[in-house]
Amino acid sequence: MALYTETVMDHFTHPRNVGEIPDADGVGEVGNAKCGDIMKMYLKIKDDRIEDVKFETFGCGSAIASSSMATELIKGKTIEEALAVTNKQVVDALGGLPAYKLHCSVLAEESIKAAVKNYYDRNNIPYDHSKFPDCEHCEGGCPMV
Amino acid sequence: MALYTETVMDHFTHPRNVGEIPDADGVGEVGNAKCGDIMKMYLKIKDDRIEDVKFETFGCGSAIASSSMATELIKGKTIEEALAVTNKQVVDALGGLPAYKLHCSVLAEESIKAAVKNYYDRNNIPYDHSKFPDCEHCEGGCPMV
Amino acid sequence: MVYADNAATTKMSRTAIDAMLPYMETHYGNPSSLYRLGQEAAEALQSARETVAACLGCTPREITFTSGGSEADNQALISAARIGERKGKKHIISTAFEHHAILHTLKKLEKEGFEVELLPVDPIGTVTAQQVADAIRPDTCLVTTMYANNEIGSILPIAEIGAVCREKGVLFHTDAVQAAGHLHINVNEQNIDMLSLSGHKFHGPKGTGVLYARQGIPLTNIIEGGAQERGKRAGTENVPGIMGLAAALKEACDHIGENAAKVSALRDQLIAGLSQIPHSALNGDPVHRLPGNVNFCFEGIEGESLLLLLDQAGICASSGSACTSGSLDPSHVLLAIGRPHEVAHGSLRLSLCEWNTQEDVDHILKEVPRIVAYLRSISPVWKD
Amino acid sequence: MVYADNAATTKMSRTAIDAMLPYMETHYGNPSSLYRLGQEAAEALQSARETVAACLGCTPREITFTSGGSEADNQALISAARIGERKGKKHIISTAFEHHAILHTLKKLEKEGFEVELLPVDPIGTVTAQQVADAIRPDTCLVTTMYANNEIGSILPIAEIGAVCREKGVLFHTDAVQAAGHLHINVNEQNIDMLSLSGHKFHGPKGTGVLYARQGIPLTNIIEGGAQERGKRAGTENVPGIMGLAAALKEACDHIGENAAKVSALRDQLIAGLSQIPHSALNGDPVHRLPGNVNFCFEGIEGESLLLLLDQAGICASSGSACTSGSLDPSHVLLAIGRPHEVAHGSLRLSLCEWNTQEDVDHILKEVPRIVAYLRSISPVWKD
Ligand SMILES: Cc1ncc(COP(=O)(O)O)c(C=O)c1O
Ligand SMILES: Cc1ncc(COP(=O)(O)O)c(C=O)c1O
Ligand code: FES
Ligand code: FES
Repeated sequence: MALYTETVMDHFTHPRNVGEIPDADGVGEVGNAKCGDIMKMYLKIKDDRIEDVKFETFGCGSAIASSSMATELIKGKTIEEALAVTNKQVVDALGGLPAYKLHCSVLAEESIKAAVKNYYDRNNIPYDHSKFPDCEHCEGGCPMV
Repeated sequence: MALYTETVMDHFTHPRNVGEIPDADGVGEVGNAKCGDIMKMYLKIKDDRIEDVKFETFGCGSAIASSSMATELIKGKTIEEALAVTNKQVVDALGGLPAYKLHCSVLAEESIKAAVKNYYDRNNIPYDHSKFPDCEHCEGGCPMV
Repeated sequence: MVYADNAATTKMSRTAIDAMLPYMETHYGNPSSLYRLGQEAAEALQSARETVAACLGCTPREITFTSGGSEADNQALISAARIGERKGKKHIISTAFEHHAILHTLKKLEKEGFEVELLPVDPIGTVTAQQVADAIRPDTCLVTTMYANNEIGSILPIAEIGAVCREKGVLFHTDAVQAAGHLHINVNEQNIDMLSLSGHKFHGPKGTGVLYARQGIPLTNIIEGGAQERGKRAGTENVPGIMGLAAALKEACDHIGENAAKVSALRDQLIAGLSQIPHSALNGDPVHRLPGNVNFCFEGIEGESLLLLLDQAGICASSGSACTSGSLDPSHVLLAIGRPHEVAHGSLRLSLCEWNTQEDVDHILKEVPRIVAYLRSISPVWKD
Repeated sequence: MVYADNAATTKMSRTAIDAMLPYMETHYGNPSSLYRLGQEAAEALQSARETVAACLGCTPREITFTSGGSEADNQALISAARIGERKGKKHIISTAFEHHAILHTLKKLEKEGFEVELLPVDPIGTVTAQQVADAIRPDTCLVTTMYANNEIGSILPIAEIGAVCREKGVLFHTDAVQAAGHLHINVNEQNIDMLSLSGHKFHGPKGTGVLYARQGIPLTNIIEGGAQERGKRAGTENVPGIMGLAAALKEACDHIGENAAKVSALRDQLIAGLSQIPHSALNGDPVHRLPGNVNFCFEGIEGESLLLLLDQAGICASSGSACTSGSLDPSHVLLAIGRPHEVAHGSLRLSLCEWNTQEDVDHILKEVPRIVAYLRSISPVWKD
């Protein structure tokens, strides 16, 4: 097997939705302290639906590809649907990742959740904290890896 | 380096003076218990001179070549001269032997001495025993190796 | 030239060379590298691993590439010893006629405090599963017996020995260096936990080998360093060599039946012909025998002279195993089957491959009797 | 394609391939065999040994062929440790930025009770003879320091370190895997007692290496078995590989001056050009540096993305050493010279050989700044 699937390489070399949304409604930033990678997700939300999404990533090829794929998976979806996206779905959509790179897809899942959490917090929307990763904990090394 | 010099191979494949002298005046047989090789030397002696010499050898290539070379070195020589032939001379005449094969040339030196000793014994000629290898000891492994 | 020393090493096949050349000439990437040139090499390695696994009936993850049969043997034994040690089991069973790669490693383990029991070999050169069963103790951590002997060609009842070990819960390793590519191998059917093989014994490259270790058996590194081979064998992978080994093994396994039929027919002619020589005796099991192996003792003959004269007659053969030449001691294998010292010195091994021909056999059958007769004629100990 | 990862492995030279082919195709004899085909192989081995000895300034008997740099490193350290042990000396000095073949073997020795002292590396990536002198104790049995670092290219003052060891009567080993064929070596002038090198780092074959050990230093086998390599390294010799290694080493040594001049000129252009990138920093000694080594840290950049995009642009390069890929930890070498974790992740190693061209350099200098700028532009942590 090549290191990465064609889909990974495609999303890595031509990442979708890369950049910043200056007037985002929710922004989430997560990182993995071990590998040093950082992912930032910007959401534009209207009527509980993700109207636009952009990301910035400092990280490896699969981190960039995972963020790109994650934005594709949630764009136009409801918040509910976006929160349901798992790292496994990201990996599957990418056609697989090497075992030691699975944590990169976890970053993508977490960055979505972090951005939604930020949106909830900004708008004082109550939510079930147990459903969101503890981002400070995460900064100290992703607990899901 | 090839295993054996050209001279060794020549004497091995075309051994000089191979065979038996049925009416020999002296016969010597020596062996090396470790490698199992046995060398037998037949001398025809006239007026203290080695008129004819033949050998039979059960042994490796360098044992056969050493016996052949040894017969060449002593043929026509006086007994005194024959006794002075050392394994080193045999080795030199052969253009060298591998280190772990030097003992084969020792067999050649010893077989000459054993044959002369046999000639002395048969003819009740007194000799200095210390100048001859102890053949029984030799059967138990050549002391000179 | 008649090459009849295939147990010492083989001529590489065109298939093996052609499998290597691209990795020497253009696909030279390091398999650990990220870029395509490196990843292509990693893919090639993986495909070689799959090929080898298919030949042994195991999974690719169970294959570790080494620098040869000796390294594989060493690592197998050291690994099993470490596992045993952790459980307080320090008894190892092997046989008296193993290759030195096994025997010397066992010596090393003995110095460390392991108790090594070498099973005696019977006169036709085999060891039974019953002997193994009788020797196994509660503190036995490893049984290692060769699949087929490199000198006298006898084939051991590996599947049965494996079954005995499996039943008693003891690790079973087999040195299959002489068997791989020549005899059927299936590590599951044959209850083999660990197995060693060497590339150059089946027309593959020298300096390449394989250690199979059943999933779950932790290997101990004998070469430490980078994380190659799942961290179990450090060093930049010999990609060309591995590709050559895999191609050669596959080719051998694909033709194993027809090669065996062809080679054993030639072998049997040699055995029949050489048996005509007075005071000759076949060494090794006449029935359970490597297809290419012929081994005789000729009384009154010294092995080296015989080999040198055979060489003059254009025949490459050996006496005892190639790697013991340079030593004066007669083969430990021939001593193990009970040949006396002086007879053991006069052995001849001819080992054939599928490229040997009827003409080769005819030539051997013409030359060996002539040379044996000549050497006896100049021997002081032989008078008929 | 621009291949700029010659420190990971090199393309084989035509000379090396041509030196191997005859031993793959026709001269396939086992060097332990008596007949001419085997003895010719033995002679070839001997000539390779002489060639390698001439390149190192030692005698052929002091050369042991191994399966690579890792094996040579392992055997050197184990041998020195055994010698030390017998004298009750169990202190070993090395450096913090050795290759894992050294560091992991030292770990193993530590578990056995040896005390290992890793000298710190200064910010430009070197270690001084004074540091070694200060660290040597009466119970020091070995100093092992690399000749040149594989990641950052700094060249250590080997002759001086050797002199210090010689004066204090301590064995000195150097891992010269990156130096051999690229830097002058003379084991006597440089007071080297043991030295490791690997064939595939100078256009020779993978899976081949050399351990030099000064006459009188007893080696400990790490592979037991047949009596090959004076009994110090068992296993049928990889004759083609050894011939390829010797031919490649000789070719490299014959052109060492001109290659170094050419390659270092290209290297200096790369260093000057990449230094223009904002927030970049050269790693390693700017003066005492392997002719082909360029190593930079770019802040705000992650190494793998950079490598993958360089690959897309037709450039083969590496980040940290090739064999640590697959691990998430940043290079221990960059940490040893004091780079912070996050910066160490963003390193780029370009390693050139004499076959690289001005066009290669121009291409690299066009692509690297572009890609660095792009990756910074999509990074959440980089805002200028
Ligand atoms: C400094 C150094 N030492 C040892 C090695 C190990 O060499 P090999 O991979 O050939 O075993 C390498 C290269 O991988 C190296 O760069
Ligand atoms: C039975 C057996 N085991 C192990 C070996 C060692 O293999 P290698 O020389 O390839 O290391 C050999 C051949 O030399 C052998 O015949
Ligand atoms: S390696 Fe950490 S995100 Fe990919
Ligand atoms: S090996 Fe004993 S005489 Fe030659």
